[in-house]
Amino acid sequence: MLHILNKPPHSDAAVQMLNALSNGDSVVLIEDGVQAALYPEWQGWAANTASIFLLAEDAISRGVHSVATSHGLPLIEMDGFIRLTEQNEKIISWY
Amino acid sequence: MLHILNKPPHSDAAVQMLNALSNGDSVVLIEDGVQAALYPEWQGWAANTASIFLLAEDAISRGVHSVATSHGLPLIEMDGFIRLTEQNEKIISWY
Amino acid sequence: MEYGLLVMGAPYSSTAPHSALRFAQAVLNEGHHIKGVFFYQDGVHNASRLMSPPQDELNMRDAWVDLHHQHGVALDVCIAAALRRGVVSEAEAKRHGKVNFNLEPPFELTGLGQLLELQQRCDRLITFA
Amino acid sequence: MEYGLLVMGAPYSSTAPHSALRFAQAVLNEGHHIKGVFFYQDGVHNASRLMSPPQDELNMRDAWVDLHHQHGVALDVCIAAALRRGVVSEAEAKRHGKVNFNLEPPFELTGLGQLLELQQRCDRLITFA
Amino acid sequence: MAEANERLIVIRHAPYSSNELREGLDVALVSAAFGQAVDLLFLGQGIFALLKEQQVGAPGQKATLPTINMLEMYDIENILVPTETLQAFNIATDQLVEGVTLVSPSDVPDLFQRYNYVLNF
Amino acid sequence: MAEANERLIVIRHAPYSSNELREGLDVALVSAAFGQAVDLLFLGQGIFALLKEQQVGAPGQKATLPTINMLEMYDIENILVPTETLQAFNIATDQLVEGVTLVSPSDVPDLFQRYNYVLNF
Repeated sequence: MLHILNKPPHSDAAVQMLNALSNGDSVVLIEDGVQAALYPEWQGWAANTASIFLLAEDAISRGVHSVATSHGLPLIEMDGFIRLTEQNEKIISWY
Repeated sequence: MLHILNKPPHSDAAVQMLNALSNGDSVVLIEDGVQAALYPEWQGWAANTASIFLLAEDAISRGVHSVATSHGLPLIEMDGFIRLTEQNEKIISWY
Repeated sequence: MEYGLLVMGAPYSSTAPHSALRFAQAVLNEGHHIKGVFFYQDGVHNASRLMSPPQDELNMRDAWVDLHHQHGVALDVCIAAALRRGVVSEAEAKRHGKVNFNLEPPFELTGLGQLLELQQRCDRLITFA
Repeated sequence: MEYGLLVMGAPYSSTAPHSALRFAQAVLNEGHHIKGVFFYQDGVHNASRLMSPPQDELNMRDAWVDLHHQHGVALDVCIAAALRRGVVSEAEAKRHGKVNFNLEPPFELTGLGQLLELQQRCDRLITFA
Repeated sequence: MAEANERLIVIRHAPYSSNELREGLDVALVSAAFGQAVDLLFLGQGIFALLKEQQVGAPGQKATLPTINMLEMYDIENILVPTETLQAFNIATDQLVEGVTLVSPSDVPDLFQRYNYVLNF
Repeated sequence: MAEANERLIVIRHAPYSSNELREGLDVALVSAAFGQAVDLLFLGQGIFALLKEQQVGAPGQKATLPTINMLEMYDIENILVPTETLQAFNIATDQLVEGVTLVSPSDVPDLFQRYNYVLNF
């Protein structure tokens, strides 16, 4: 399953998403979701259940791309986002 | 100064409002702000700086009027809300 | 006292217009006056005469128009916010090459200066968003 | 693969339409197909032909229309959500006694059943809200 | 809950403050009217739709409770609420309408896996 | 900050995700164009408007940074940010645009008292 989060990492939507993750799920953080780049200690980054990615374009537009890189957080481009939607039949958006 | 909060008691807007209160300010909780009725331990209720009121109509519509009463929290009617706007020249809405 | 209202939420998407209308009615009942309502951000949708809510629901535009006719409340809509969101008067529609329009008097398209003036000319300005 | 999109945010008030459009373009570039976009909640405002954003900004309605013409993407708008918010076709305007209208083909007013069908007929349904 | 359920509608917003709750419920009702097996999951602010004491809102606003009470008529019988949501909002079970099924927080991920179609509102 | 300031505009939303930031800044610019003394206070998510590395967003979305850079031209010189906002977002001062004035959290209530007109966006 693929989850898409477009709200900040401590929002209701983020908490609900984290509580809904199953082992092997993937997550793409888009729009305000990329604010998670500022929190290397965020519960999502620590969780072993899911692979979580920041959408690079949105990290750039929101000014958090370099901080994401400096924290060694995983970024993906649009084609990587599309790839994840190909690989996961079920896609849930949290907003 | 009068503050009007229409978001839940743990929202960004609520936190920002609590940080902006001066001694003697008043607060009216409307719309989703009345959810504060569920949290007698909410920081707002504990603060000595401001007088905080729940708008009774909205507490009723959201189904938290009786819990507000059972916690002994202060409710006001619309005319009380108007009175507070008469008494305070500056009125700030947090949404 | 003279009151002014700033409404920044759309009907049916936000409860802000309902809260603002209720406040307006209560403040008038208390013998105060409302100089004007300024519609900004998504609040501009309050002015659309094309809204057709189900019959058992309030038509928010008509409720504002009643307030204008009964109490002389000015209904000003931010022109920049409105054009972006597809709320246009007949004159603006022509200027932008549109055949149709959805904003009519007593709603008036106006600039943000009107909001600043409302805040300065009223004893109280209250935001519903 | 067949994709479907559900868009629930209004242009200029939410970034959802922009994200959805960007996703649509990328997914088409990768050789996939998009069956349709369903506009619900505040997303119905995407269909308004009255929006007049400043010249240096994208007209979101026109961008969706381009996507329809170039790639055959159906543009379905929830009729109940649209009527409430003042987004109406010529036929609905007549039925509700309105002189003007603001929704035209290729946008189509339709029921929620269309959304359920889109989810069932597509390999992937993605929500932007 | 039956196995291999068809459709899960997730309600995450409170009544009145937005139309997300109501338009989410509309999707559930239409799905059910089309003969699909629909379950509802209420998360976070969505819980306020289930408070039994709620009444009509500001002038002209439509109440939510009548729609909630209509669910059974549409054969929507599983109204699911995680116990953690109740705890987070200091809400007791007896403050909710009849017919709510509590689920353990650890069952929530599985819920999202189990249905063919999920829509988050 | 001069004393007896005229107008405080409070920006509390991030760029792109809504139009609140941009339309809030528009009010500041119009006030300044009308010759009013305008100060800006950024709280919470509003801080994202001040990150110097931000760039244009999704297709057709207007960038915020050019507007921020225009403020000085409009004689809007006090761009205030509480230190607690920076801390809450793990943002360092050198990540912000030039010309930001940090204020102590204990000064925030006083700010709201000091201006004749306050508008929250």
